[in-house]
Amino acid sequence: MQKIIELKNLKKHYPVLGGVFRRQVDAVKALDGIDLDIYRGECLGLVGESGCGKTTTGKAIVRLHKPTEGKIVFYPSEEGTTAGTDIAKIPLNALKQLGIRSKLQMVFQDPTTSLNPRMLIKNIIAEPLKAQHLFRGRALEDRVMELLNLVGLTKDHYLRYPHEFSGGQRQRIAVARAIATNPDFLILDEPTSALDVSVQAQILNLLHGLQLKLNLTYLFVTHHLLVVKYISHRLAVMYLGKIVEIAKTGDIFSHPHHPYTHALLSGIPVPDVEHKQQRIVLKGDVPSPLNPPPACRFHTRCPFVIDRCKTHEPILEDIGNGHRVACHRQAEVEKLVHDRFGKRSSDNKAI
Amino acid sequence: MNKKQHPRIRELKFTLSRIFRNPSAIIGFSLLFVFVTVAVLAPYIAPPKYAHNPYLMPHKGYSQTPKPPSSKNIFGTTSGQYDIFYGAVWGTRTAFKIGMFVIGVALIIGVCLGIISGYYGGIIDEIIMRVVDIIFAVPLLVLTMAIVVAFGRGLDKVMIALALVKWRDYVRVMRSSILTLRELDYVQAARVMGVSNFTIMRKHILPNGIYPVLVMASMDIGSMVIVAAFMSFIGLGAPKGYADWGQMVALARNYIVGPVDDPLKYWHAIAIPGACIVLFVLAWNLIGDALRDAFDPKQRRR
Amino acid sequence: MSKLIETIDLVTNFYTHEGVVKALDKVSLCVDHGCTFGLVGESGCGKSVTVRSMMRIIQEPGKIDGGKVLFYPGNNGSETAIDLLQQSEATMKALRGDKISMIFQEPNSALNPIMSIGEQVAESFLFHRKKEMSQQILMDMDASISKANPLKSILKALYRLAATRPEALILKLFSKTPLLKSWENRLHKEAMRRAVEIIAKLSIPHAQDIARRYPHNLSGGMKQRIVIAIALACNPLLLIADEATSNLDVTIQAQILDLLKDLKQKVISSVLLITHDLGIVAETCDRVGVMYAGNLCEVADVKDLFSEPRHPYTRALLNAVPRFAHEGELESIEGNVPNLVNPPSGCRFHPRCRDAKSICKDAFPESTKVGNNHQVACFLYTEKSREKS
Amino acid sequence: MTTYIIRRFLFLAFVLFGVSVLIFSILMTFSPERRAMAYVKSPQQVKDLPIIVKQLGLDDPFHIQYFRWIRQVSSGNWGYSFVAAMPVWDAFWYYFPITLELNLYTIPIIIIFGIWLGTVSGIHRDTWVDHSTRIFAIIGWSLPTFLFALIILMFFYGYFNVFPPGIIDDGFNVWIRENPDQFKRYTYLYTLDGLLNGRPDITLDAISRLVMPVFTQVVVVVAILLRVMRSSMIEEISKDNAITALAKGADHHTIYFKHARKNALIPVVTVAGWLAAYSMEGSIAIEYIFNRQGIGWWLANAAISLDLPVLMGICLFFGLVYVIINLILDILYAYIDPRIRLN
Repeated sequence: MQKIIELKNLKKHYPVLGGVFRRQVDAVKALDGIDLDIYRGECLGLVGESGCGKTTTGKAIVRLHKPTEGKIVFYPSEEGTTAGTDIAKIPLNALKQLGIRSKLQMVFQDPTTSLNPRMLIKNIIAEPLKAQHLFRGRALEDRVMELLNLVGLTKDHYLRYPHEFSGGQRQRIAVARAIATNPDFLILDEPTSALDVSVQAQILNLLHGLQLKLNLTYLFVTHHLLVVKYISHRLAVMYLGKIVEIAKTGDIFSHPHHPYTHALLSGIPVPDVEHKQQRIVLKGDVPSPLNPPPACRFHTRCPFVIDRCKTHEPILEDIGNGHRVACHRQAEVEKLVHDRFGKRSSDNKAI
Repeated sequence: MNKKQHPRIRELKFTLSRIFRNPSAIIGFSLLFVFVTVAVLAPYIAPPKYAHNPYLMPHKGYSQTPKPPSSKNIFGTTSGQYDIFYGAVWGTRTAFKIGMFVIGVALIIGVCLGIISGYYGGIIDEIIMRVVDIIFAVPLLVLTMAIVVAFGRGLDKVMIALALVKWRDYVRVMRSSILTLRELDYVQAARVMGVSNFTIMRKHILPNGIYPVLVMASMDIGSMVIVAAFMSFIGLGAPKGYADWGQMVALARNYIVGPVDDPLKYWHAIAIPGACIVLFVLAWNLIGDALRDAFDPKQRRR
Repeated sequence: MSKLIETIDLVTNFYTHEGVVKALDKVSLCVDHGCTFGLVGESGCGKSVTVRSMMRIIQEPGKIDGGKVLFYPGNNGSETAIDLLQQSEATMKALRGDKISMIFQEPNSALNPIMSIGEQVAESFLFHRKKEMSQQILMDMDASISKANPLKSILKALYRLAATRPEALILKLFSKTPLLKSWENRLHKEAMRRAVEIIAKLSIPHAQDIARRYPHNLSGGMKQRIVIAIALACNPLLLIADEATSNLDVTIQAQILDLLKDLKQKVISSVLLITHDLGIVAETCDRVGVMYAGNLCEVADVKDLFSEPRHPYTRALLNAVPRFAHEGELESIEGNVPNLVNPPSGCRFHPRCRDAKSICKDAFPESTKVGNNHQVACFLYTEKSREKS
Repeated sequence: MTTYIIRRFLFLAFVLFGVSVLIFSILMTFSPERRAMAYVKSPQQVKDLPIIVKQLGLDDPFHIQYFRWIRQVSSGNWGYSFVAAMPVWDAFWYYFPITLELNLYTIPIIIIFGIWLGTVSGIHRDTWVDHSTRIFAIIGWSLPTFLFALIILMFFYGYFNVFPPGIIDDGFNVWIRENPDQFKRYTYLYTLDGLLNGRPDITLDAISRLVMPVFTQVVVVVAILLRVMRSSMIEEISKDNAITALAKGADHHTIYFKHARKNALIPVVTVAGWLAAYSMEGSIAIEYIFNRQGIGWWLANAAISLDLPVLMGICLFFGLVYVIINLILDILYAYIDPRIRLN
């Protein structure tokens, strides 16, 4: 498999101003050294709680944020022969001129705010095409119509304003806009969390279909593990600006190796009455990214903390089959969880 | 909903229906309509006596005592025998001139600086906003007076001075509405799509952020006319005999108290130009009030 | 089990400029003593409006236009029912926060930003426990061995009055006048003591310190605990939790759900839980009501609902929810949630229903019993429709 | 909290400095000769203008003149006022108490009345109370101060012959000037001094002449405060914490006056600074029409006769007032809002 995006030690620190003269006194470490490879044609799920830096990662890749440090390497060609370009530091104009802008697109969380309320649908979808000077005149109109059909909307919807649509339809429009320039890579920033359950499935299915049809690569950012399960091939779990575990989706669900992943999985309320398992309830709140705990960042809340966790930072280690975990006790975690909290749901396939 | 109509017309109709749901909008726009008609038809309603300068009020005689309404001067005459009716009609044009010019110039400066300051931020923002802070520290009337004194008297100087001070309000309002807009998803989406900064400002930020400024501006047209009238009243604005409501009030100032047996004898000399000012300002304030309700984002559907 | 609160054909409308939003159309549900009732549905289906109508805290431009809300405060059955919609505002005021209390979705906006946490919790006691607290203060004053002075005897008299007739005019007069209102100081102190006590009860560390803080320097989960503390201050008969965890992170949500479960066993008798998350319902509730577009579609025991959903909407919803065991594509419900200004005629779900028949368009399906404690409002299960088909 | 206050203090010092530069730039638009006129005290000196220009260095570069000017200004040398026929500094202290007295009565009335009316119409939204305050506000906002003052004067003084213009009766004025030992000017406010000297008749006369100016000012200015208070009250009432309080068992009175009002005051504090400036500005027209020799009257007359040093001095004075008021408001703000106080 070829890489399409490679993040190398990506950092994003937001300055905190203080004092009489508003100098920088501290920094919010939203991303603190992310290493991540995304392969062409896959869907990578990025999961974590609010404030863990998952959205920041997505926005850094499309350069809505300028990274503080690190590299974002983009491999443009299909064949994988050409070398990648580091887009972390290059100016935005150059990004557009190199043709990378049109290859990296994004779908935002809330379709009510991501569509300009004073623009017609046709103009909203045509905007990226105009900005990249890809089509004009009649061809532009045809392309917009084609995109509308692609996301399951019709000619009727062409001349309307966003407020005339329901949430699900608006998200379809946002997707149409994102795929307008034939991108290779889409960042989906919680595309379904503002939608109702009955509509959520529609959008997930649409996204899945589009991926196959247009050979897209997705980075699916979400806080809901179950939603991403349907669409992603691999999952990365983030905690406080770090990736703590990354593996194939099936492996994460059946054999999680990080205690935090265990807690996340067990924290999701399951819509099955027979399903009874003891929940792993983490103590306390997520620490502030302003002063993240030293060494392993999870040690303040981890039920299996040992002294080593407070002094040495675990690195993301490969434990085979592309499964990488950052935990000192990863080998014994499964047993520890079983002993303390009982049998895990993932073991019995019955439910 | 009629689908045949172009959506923009449909939207416009909807907005208008929202505005005119409010009774104050109906009163305000009717008043404004009357004033516009009077201003446009001024040469026919009150034919000018001096062709070279129609704004000069005609007067027969120099008597200081105002005269009550008669068949010759239907609103009577004010001190110096200037015809009040003529002054009231042509004063409408003066009022529009003042309001439109001052607010127009102030809006252009204020909105441009506000957008630049809010969108780019950083050092440009810092400089613009600190300048605005400084200008804010001196009240409008006082600063305008100082500038008029520096430039010399005259209505045109008053207008320029007001415009030079008034823009400060619009910068602040525009900037604060842009600061919220800038973080909105659709602006970020446009950035991801590679839309240029200029287009983002023109298509996304301006159409969505200008409404608070417009509401404010419509109310300010009235208040600018008040300030200009006061300047004319104390003698810094329009020259003597110029058709300006403030000037006409000033002419009648010494006659607010009539003779002992009839203390309200000269009421018309103050009340008529005064009523013109009040109604003109009221029209704009009612319109502004209605627009504020209509554009209130909290009341917009969905 | 005996009933605790019951709504009968509750109708609530919102009179907006765009038209009348028919938010609730004949909602009838019943919560029993000791039961956890879950009300599920998508956003805008009227869950919140239902409970707000029950507490009569619907805000402008909403109006309750019909129906009954029967409340059975006694433990022994229906003879003592009162219709909350007929009660005076004063009675409602005494009930709210005392017998029935509520937790809101957004802990950030539910707390007043400029009042300290302690003050906000203490308010509950000041509203509902004045008598009791005055008595306690009197006892404390009697017990303390300090010299009697005239000031103290006046204070005592006031507290004695407060313990018997808290609505007395003279007390109001005293409380409204500057300087004189300081007689209440002991009352405030006592309320504050109780507030700290209840905060500590909810396993919040450093309760004393937290009580002195302001909402802005607490985390979301902590704020939600405080909101729960306020709701539980007076040991209510019914706790209404309106999406109490949906804005929280998964791990914090787990903490709060655990806390609620724990409290349910120890303190609260009944819970009315509103959520859009079927998972939470499955885990915590005994009985479930499913709402769609202002209608109550189905009410059943939780096991029956998940094993044998009857209403087409419930079935579709259960299939659309992502699960652990599920493989392949998710099923979706076609179409969109209707606009309630012009809701579909008849059964409001019929435009999206796979089993829709012509009758669904014309008539409103009455709720029918389909099993033990299982009620469905759908023509698939009524006699009428069986005859026709 | 201390950093907050220090920050605000530094900022306001900067504003004051900026105002002085601004005023000086306006001053510099005049030719050096015109500016030299400010130092001329008699017609005979006019022919010596070029010498004065040289002497005072009025054609030096901007920054040198600016710092010289600042040094003069800070030592109390503000130039000479033709209108007052005395140095600007002395004239200022002569006129200032009159304006202060007017605003001392006006501002509290505006604040109390405005907050009260705003609260009431916010609570009773869309009832007749709300509609009538709305109409009152729009009319007040549309009335030019000077015109309203004239009409008031026309009716009350002209027709009913009550509430005369001026500061104090001429007879009293002459008597006070001739008997400085019997009437001590403790505060320079006639209403107070009259009481302190045991002359309630003087106080009464001063008050009767204050009624109309205060009334005019209140009607025109209160409208703004009222509307801001109303809309922020409406917003607070519909917020979730008000509903939470309702669900707790609070009655509406408690919600309005304990929960909502204090929150609603926060945005009001921000407009209050502007309001005070507006109120000072309003006193120009009022003093001019009611013939009260205060700062506003002086300014208007100075503007008419192009008395430049007065205009500059008063601009600086207003800048200072703005800065002081804002400092007070900043502290008030921190007092009301714990989010500022505790961060």
